Amino acid sequence: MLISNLPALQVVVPLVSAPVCLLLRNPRHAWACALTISWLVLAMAVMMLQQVYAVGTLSYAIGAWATPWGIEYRVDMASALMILVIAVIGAVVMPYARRSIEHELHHKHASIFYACYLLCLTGLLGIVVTGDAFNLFVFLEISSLSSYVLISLGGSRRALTASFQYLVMGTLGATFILIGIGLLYMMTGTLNMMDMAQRLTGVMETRTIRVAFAFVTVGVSIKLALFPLHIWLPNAYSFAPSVVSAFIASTATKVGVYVLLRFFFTVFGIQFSFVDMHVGEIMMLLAIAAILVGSLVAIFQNNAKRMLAYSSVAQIGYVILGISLATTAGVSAGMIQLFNHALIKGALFMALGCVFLRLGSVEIRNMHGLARQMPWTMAAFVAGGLSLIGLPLTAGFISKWYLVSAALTAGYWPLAVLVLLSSLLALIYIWRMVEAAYFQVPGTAMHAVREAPVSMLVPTWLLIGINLYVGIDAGVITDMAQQAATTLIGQTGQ
Amino acid sequence: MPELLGHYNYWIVIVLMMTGFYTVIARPNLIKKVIGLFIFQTSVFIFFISMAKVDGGTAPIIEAGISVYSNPLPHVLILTAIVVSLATTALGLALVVRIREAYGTINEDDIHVQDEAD
Amino acid sequence: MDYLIDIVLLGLLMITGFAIVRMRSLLAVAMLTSIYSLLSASLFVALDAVDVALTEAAIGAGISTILMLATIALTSDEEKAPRHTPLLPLIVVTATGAALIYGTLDMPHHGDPDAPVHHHVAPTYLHDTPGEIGVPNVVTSVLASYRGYDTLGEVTVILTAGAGVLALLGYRTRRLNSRGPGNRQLVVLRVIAKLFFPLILLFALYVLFHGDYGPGGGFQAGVIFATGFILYALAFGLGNAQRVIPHRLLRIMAAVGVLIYAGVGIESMLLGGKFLEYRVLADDPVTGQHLGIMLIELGVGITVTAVVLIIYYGFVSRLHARDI
Amino acid sequence: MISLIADILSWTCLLGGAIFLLIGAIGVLRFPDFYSRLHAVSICDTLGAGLVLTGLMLQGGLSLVTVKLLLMFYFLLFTGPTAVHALAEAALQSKLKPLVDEHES
Repeated sequence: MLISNLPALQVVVPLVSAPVCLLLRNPRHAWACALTISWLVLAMAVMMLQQVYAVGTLSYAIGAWATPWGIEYRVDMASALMILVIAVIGAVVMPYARRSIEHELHHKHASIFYACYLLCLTGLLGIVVTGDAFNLFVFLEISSLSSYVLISLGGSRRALTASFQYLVMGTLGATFILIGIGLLYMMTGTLNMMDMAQRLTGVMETRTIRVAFAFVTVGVSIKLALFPLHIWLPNAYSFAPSVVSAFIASTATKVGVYVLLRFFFTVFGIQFSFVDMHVGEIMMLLAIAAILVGSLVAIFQNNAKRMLAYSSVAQIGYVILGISLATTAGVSAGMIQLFNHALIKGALFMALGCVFLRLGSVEIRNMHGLARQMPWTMAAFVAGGLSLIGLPLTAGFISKWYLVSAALTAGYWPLAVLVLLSSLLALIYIWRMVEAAYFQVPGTAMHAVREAPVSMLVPTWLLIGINLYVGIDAGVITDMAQQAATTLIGQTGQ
Repeated sequence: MPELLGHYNYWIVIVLMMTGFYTVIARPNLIKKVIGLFIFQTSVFIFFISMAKVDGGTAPIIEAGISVYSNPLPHVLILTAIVVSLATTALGLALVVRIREAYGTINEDDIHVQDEAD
Repeated sequence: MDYLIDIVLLGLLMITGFAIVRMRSLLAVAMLTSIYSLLSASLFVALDAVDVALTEAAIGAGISTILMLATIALTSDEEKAPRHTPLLPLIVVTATGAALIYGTLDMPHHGDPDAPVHHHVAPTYLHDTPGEIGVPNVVTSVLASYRGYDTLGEVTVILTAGAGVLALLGYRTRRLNSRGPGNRQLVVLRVIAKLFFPLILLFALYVLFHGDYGPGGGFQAGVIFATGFILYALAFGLGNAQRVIPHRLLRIMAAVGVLIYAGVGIESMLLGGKFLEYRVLADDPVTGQHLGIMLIELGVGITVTAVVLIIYYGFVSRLHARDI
Repeated sequence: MISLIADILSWTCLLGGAIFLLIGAIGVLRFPDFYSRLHAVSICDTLGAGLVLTGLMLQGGLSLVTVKLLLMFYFLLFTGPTAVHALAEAALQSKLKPLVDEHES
């Protein structure tokens, strides 16, 4: 029963536990509930991955209604990989959350926080597992609404405006996607994505489908914070509670990328998306702009969280750059970067959460000499930073390596130069932190600062550990990413 | 006549959508923004329901002696979407209330000025 | 004739929409928004979407308007003129609108029975519902059974909104005025509220259980149920409404509704079916479908009632706390 | 024959109702202050809506629809005046003075 219902359980288990969490008044109990569920989700994600390896794409008909009449859950390699990313981050963030939340949130908000976290997890997993276009919209809204709540729980008043800005832009994006899905449904008469792809072949030439493509692309681009539409992201990441920054920064935008991949490759097909609509060229330009602008702006930030947020804009640029090549190598480079960046950004934001717990601030000028007081935290930050820059033996190196070689194979050598150049920029902004923490004389207030608690350090270092492991033995990840890319691109043949 | 006006319904709905969209992005007042979102979403609902209409059909409730029904599927989708729009509106307005308490204003430009001063 | 009604309603919608953009008094804008919603509900009736019309009227014109009015009361009524000329927004909006109009050119005509929408998935619902589900209202059968999972998602969305408002506005019991506003002025309102309160609840139950046969269902019923309590709170003060249906209970109800819904799905898995496969719930598949739909509609109704009231209490308790 | 009479009666009611609604609307626009406008509004609720509903009942004949229309009529009879009363009360409480002719006072 467990195995056959796995795709449904993957989403339903966190969904059911969210209202339970809301009922638990004691923050400890709510936390324990969220923790157990996160680990359960991870266990299921691993089982699902094994299943996909063993039998190929899984299809699950909810309510036993045959597709396209009912809603289908469909798990292929790309979705299994995404589920794994989300589940790993969720499982690592939760043990970390208890101390951080006790410190940053009023205790009466704690159970609401954990409930919203579980809802966000549900939404993100639902988006990835579903094979139905409208169901995707519903779960997108679950994840978005819960992340607005999570961000607004950040202590300062600017968290409120950040959340409101995200709400307005996110809802506009979701409505654009809804219009796109409506147009697609109008021309095909179906909502199931595989069925839609088949029926689209007859109406590919119509102007309606082109507009549908444009609307879906713009809507999803808002969600994944592609360059000119990224303005909600820096505020949202900077003012959210630390746990939320770590969780959302490493999952939400990634899921946006996944949705984009689904629509480009599975629904519209590579021929239409990249040859007829020239989305590859547009995406490449935007990605280059994102990488340069994001990295440059990050250098001038005084708030470390804001700096990482702008760096995220740049890193999303790398992912999109890989995808815009529209080759198997490019897409798998994008997927590798997606996985690695989730690990790196999660670890970096968690390290900053430790800093915030002890220091009460993440302004770089307050961190002078911090490394002496919090050696483990700062070491984790440096290790994550090196990975962000892309030094050999870190996960960041692997993704940049694959990206550069994909660009070279596709004949775009300037892109390789761009990647190297932006690594230099990353070096500069990471160096600013290192310089402040290691080489500046600490102020008198600094002596009272202690190392972060073990319950927060261990999860942070766990992510760093995975990071370094991937840097040394990348085989597992690259294998999965290549399979995922082949599945995605292979579907276009139909 | 129908040839010319076959899309009149959609065109008006598009104008309505853009009215809401404009209100969201051009008005600095936060309540006005939420209202703009509401108008935008409601207009998209009209768009969906318009595509479900079949000439000469009736509401999709099966009755003896009736053979032409309008398409029930967009109705179902929009029922879901209406509830989503209520959720967004409620959350947006709650945020507006809190922002007003924290900043003393609900004008985006004024909030921006205060944020810069921080 | 049909087209005439269409055109008139769309024209009125356009006028209302432009007025909403132009007006500066937010109170007037909120009322116009309510009118906009009511007009679109009328248009939905003209377009045969009776279920949607009922929901739009209850949620769009009813609850949303109440929330907007409460927000305006808590903030301010006047909108300042924007500082810069809205050139960029105008360009963006024009471009988007032009793109959409370009997209309409290849669309099937409005009301065209040969459109692809009416030929692939939808006819099966109309054809199979009587035999497979056994309810005449096809919208209910698709909503609750064929695409029941979307509806579970929708209940989850509303739960999220409830949790969000709880986190943002909380609920202030301490300084609540239990007597409500001045007694003498409200005599008429109170008598009428007393008269109508049970009727509204009765109507909500009718909408809930009659949803299989006519327009209606869990959402609409939940909203109407909540409206009854809102009327009660308006006439007798929030303190008294709080005594009838306490805030703590609402939080439990909101969670329980979702659990009932998901519980039906899990039960069907335990009985050897797929998630939300109602037909395994009873010996006879059609009875199973009936049972499943009834239970999930109940779950939806409970959650929606609770969340709408949580949201209302959240806004209004702030209003009280500020007045005193 | 009966149906013809019913049709004529119902259309008379519908048209009459429409005219009263129009009058009410004009009144709201033209009257000088809040309280007199309320006076104009109330005609829409009672005569306007009442006549339209009666006309529709005549169209519906003896059926479930007519019962529902009757219920609506009953609802409107209660809610209309209550709403207007509540509005006037609220206006009075917020110290809105009725407009009085200067010469007479």
